Amino acid sequence: MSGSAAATRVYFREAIARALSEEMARDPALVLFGQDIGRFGGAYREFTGLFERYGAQRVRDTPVAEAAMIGVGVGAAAAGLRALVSITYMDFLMLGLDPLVNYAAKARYKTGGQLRVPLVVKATAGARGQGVAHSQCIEAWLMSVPGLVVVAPATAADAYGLLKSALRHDGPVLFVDHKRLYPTAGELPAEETLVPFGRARIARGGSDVTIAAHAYTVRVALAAAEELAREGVDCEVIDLRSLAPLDVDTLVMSVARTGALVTVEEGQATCGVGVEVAARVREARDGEPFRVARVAALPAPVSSNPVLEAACLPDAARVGAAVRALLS
Amino acid sequence: MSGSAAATRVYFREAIARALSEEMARDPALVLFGQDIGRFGGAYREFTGLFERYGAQRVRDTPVAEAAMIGVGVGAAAAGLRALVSITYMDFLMLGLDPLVNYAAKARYKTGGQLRVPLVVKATAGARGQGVAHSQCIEAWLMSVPGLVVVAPATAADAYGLLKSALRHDGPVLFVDHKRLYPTAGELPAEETLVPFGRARIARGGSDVTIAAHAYTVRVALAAAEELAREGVDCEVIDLRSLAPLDVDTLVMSVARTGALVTVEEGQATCGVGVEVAARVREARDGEPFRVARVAALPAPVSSNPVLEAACLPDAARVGAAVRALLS
Amino acid sequence: MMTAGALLRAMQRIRAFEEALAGRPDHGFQLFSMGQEAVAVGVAAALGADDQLLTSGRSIAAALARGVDAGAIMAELLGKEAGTNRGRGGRGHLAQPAAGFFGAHAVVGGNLTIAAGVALALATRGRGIAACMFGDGACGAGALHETLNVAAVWRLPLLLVCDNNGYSISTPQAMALAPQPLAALAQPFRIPAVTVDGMDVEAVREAAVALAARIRNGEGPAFLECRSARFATHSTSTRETRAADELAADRARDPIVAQARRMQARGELDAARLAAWDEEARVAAVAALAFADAAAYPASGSVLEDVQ
Amino acid sequence: MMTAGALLRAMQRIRAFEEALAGRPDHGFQLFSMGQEAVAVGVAAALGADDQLLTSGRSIAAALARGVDAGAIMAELLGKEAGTNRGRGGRGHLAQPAAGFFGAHAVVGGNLTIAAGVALALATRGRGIAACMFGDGACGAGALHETLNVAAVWRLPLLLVCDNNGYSISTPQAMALAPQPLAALAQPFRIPAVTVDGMDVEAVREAAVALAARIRNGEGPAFLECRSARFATHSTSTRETRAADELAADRARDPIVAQARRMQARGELDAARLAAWDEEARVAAVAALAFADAAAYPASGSVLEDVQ
Ligand SMILES: Cc1ncc(C[n+]2csc(CCOP(=O)(O)OP(=O)(O)O)c2C)c(N)n1
Ligand SMILES: Cc1ncc(C[n+]2csc(CCOP(=O)(O)OP(=O)(O)O)c2C)c(N)n1
Ligand SMILES: [Mg+2]
Ligand SMILES: [Mg+2]
Repeated sequence: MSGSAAATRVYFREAIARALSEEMARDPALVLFGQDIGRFGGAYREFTGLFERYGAQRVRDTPVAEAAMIGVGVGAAAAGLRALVSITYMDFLMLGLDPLVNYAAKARYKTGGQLRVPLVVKATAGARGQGVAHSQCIEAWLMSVPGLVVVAPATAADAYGLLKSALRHDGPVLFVDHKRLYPTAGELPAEETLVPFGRARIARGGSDVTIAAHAYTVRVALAAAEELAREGVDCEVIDLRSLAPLDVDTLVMSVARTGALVTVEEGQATCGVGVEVAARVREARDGEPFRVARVAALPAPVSSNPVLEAACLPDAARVGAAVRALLS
Repeated sequence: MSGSAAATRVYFREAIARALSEEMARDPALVLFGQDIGRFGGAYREFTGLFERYGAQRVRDTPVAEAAMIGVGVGAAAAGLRALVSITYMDFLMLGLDPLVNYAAKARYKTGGQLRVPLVVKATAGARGQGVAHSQCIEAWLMSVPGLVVVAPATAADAYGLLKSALRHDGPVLFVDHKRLYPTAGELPAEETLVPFGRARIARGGSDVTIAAHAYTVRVALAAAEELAREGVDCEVIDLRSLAPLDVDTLVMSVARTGALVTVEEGQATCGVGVEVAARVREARDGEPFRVARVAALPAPVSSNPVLEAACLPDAARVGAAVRALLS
Repeated sequence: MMTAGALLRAMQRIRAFEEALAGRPDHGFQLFSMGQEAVAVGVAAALGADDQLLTSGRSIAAALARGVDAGAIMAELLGKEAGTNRGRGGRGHLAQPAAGFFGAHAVVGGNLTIAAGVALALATRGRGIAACMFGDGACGAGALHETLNVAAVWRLPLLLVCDNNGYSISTPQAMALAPQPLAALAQPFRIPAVTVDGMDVEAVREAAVALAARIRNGEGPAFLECRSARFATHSTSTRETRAADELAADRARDPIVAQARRMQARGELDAARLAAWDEEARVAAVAALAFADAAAYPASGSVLEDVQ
Repeated sequence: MMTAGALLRAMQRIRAFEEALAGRPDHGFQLFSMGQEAVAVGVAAALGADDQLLTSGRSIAAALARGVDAGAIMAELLGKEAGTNRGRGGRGHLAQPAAGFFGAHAVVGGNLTIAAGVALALATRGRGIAACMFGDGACGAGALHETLNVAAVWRLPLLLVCDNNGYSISTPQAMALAPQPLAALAQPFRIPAVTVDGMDVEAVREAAVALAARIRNGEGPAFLECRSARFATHSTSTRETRAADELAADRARDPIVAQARRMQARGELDAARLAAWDEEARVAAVAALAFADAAAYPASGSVLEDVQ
């Protein structure tokens, strides 16, 4: 990926910190909540500098109380502020689903439009040697909740652009940032570039098969595409970016050309992102057939054990095998 | 559905109370936890008589604390008892997902087989005029969790047979009982009949289209089938009963005959039960095409408002329309 | 400062409203506040235009006490478009933030952390406090602990009001909750806490006013426990479990009768005036019901409005 | 009753074990207990064969103190099949229920309600108590409130031990938690609570023994707060945020040095014996590491074993 001359190369965490800082400057009503996001700067250093610049009133270190973190964020947002709540591990989003799903996602509807909840819940997903309770990807659960927007960037530019869109949206948004993306770097356009919801990104053009992925698995898909290219298989890799709403048009146009779709995700295949993506494409093509395969984590908890974690997660080899099997 | 002469006709709640009572007599280690399940007999009177027969030590009224209710049930089960935890509204299962998903579903795996969690979480799902926070169906979320069994009966006999199987299973089980089934009655075989996990039920034989449903929507599907029969459309209605594991064989055999599948559920279509069912059938038929449609709740919160609740939920008319559209 | 008469009349209006609604079982079940009017009225008397009130699902008394239009509430409870929430919320979710009634939420304990957030927003704006009413049942929920802690650490302008009617559906407080009194729950967090007779509207009003003053003064959150009694069943579709004599003893403590007697003893009220106020309340309730009955249901085609 | 020397040696073994592991950064991060050994050892000294101990993710000291085999623990931490959990749990999930160590759980506060359930199972069986160690950070979680309440209402044989090292990662206790001391959290539930110096192994042992006796006596749950200090960073991959002088002051309170000094002052220990015990502990740690290094990783093909 080569950006314009003016573009700057930044780490994923820097893209997030920059988006947060710029939006806090732009909107004095924006308040951040999270564990160790103050002086410490966040578990992934993605909050670096914000506490020093905006102070303890707007960059709030919280107790280890995910239900209250999200509930307070929801209440504050509904009452006139704008809130971002950082959940260090998506596994612990489970502790705060009641205020997010039972209140925030329904507040506008149940009050007949009287309330809006401009809230962003930033939840860090994925496995990186941290074990069964620090590795889960449950974004598919939230995709199914009416009233919620769900986005999951794979690049620094999209992290920046989608977080900005989320921080200007007037409803609740789940922003999924994958652990393994933090050490990655990417180009950020010199000029502020927001990324709209519901718009996928073609990460790699190709003609033989469409691979749909999101967050870290976009990199897995691209690695597989490189291998397959050497075998003469030309993969189109689509970075979904926005899971709810989904950009069905981009997927449909790609599958119209390739006739084959492989979905890749780090979460479970069952009732996952991929199966929904394939169904939306099928519904949009009303019945016109195409080949489909899904690649996801194996149906087991994700152990911190290096051997078992690797065995459980989707990797380029499994994606490659799925593509070969589909095209053979 | 006409049962054997010896069969008795019982209400759904009676089938549950009978299964509980018999299993408590059979296994002295079985303890029940729930809000108002003691003298009061449970919100749906499905615990009637158990407190009087088994006492306060084994039929435990709990505070309104879903996280502790499930956590205590999990710990008790892992330490040698067998527990059933009653969650009066599946919406509040969200408050107890951490102990259920992060501990119970992973305990056996993460301890290398040292611990087992013989726990049943009974969660009452579905809408019946109770509003946005008392109507949700989130069984699809739990279907995706490795280590969990998920069952959802549609009849009194299956409620009895599946609950008994769940109460003898050595791992965690989510037992979904739908509110609207409580006023219904059905036949219970005279002899104790357990229903195994992973076995669907053909609720109505047919040759033109396969309708897959679970819990209350089985009745919706059957009603639609009656209407369609008058139009000469012969529907096969499959009651999934067990969502995890899924009985793919029965579905595949049916679709092999009908060539068309309509899935019906009261939860959301996105990342729901139906989209997974269709994908499993497709994967089992490797690519051999068939027509598919899904019917589910509209993407909105379910209001207690009679007009809006009815507009949101799938009904026989919408199922019928989906079948007609698919076959036309 | 509301007069003794204003407090009484507010309670009479609530009672009459619920009695009118109770006569109409044709709209699904309802969650009545009968017997608990003094808590809602006493707390509302301590709140001003800049303040916000949040409640549990048992919210008719609180919404009326906060000044939300009776017709709009009745319409909401009957599922009409003219309701406070356009008929979308219904029983358990009444709301009118513009009137200072941020709203009810039917998840037990579910409004506690939300209220802390509302308090934070008000503190940031620099005006107003948030009050959150919840039942004894909510005191078993972890949300109360997390709310007490963040409210104390951040010194939020939050008045936590436990409307303790002694039961969570059929479960008596003592069977489900160890703390005695429930106000003791605030102590570890060094949050000032008071327990008052929730059947005495003036006692509730005085305690609420005093605690609200501290909160407005920047001293952080406060906790008010009001010992009340529910006269009706948990909901109109729930079976009664309490003994007749217990119910009779509760009804003998009727907060409306008590306030009327007190005023009469103080020579502030005569039988004729009392009867007139009763009639006024009854007429207002009938009017609210008529308004609601005349109003239209939402169009089924509007089911996808205001989702996102 | 463990002797003073036994307590000291248990702490020495833990310290040596962690130092040996610390020398090997090639296996991902670890959560060390250095500085907090006295809490684990003192609490374990109050537990018997019928009891079960549960902990937070910071669990090496507790597992060793409970008598779980050092080689099996080391193997688990290095992801080997010979580990307590067959290498599946790893850091944060050490467990050996058969040895009375029900296990660690890496969700902050996540083991509290589980421990209450374990206590209920033990009470039903009629033998043993459950003890649950958790950090100050867990005191902000609603799970503690719900656990305190059900444990009190059901009089569960549960010893809640707050290993208060003053920090949740970088967050000082006072910034996140209003209660002072944290033991005050037990008071509303009328649960006996004690706060002791967590750097004094004999003080922890005495308090734990006394509270455990009450629990065994059927008097219900108890709460023990131990004020400790973490010598290392939160995890081996977390940056340090504490000032050097604060850390120096903490290290000056080393529970192992303190216990050795106390025994020497009491004439129970001489330098030679102390050195011998140190060497013994070091040798045992090296042996554990050698065992773990020699052990095999699980086969990747076993990834779907023990799921259901
Ligand atoms: C989290 C949750 N669990 C269970 C319920 C079901 N429920 C509705 S009202 C109620 C009783 C609440 O009792 P209390 O808080 O004392 O309020 P009261 O009904 O006495 O006013 C329960 C358990 C719920 N609404 N929310
Ligand atoms: C529910 C939850 N939220 C956040 C985390 C991330 N986390 C891991 S350890 C830790 C600090 C816990 O502090 P404390 O309870 O005092 O234990 P200590 O690390 O000091 O031993 C946090 C926040 C977690 N594991 N679980
Ligand atoms: Mg109550
Ligand atoms: Mg700590």
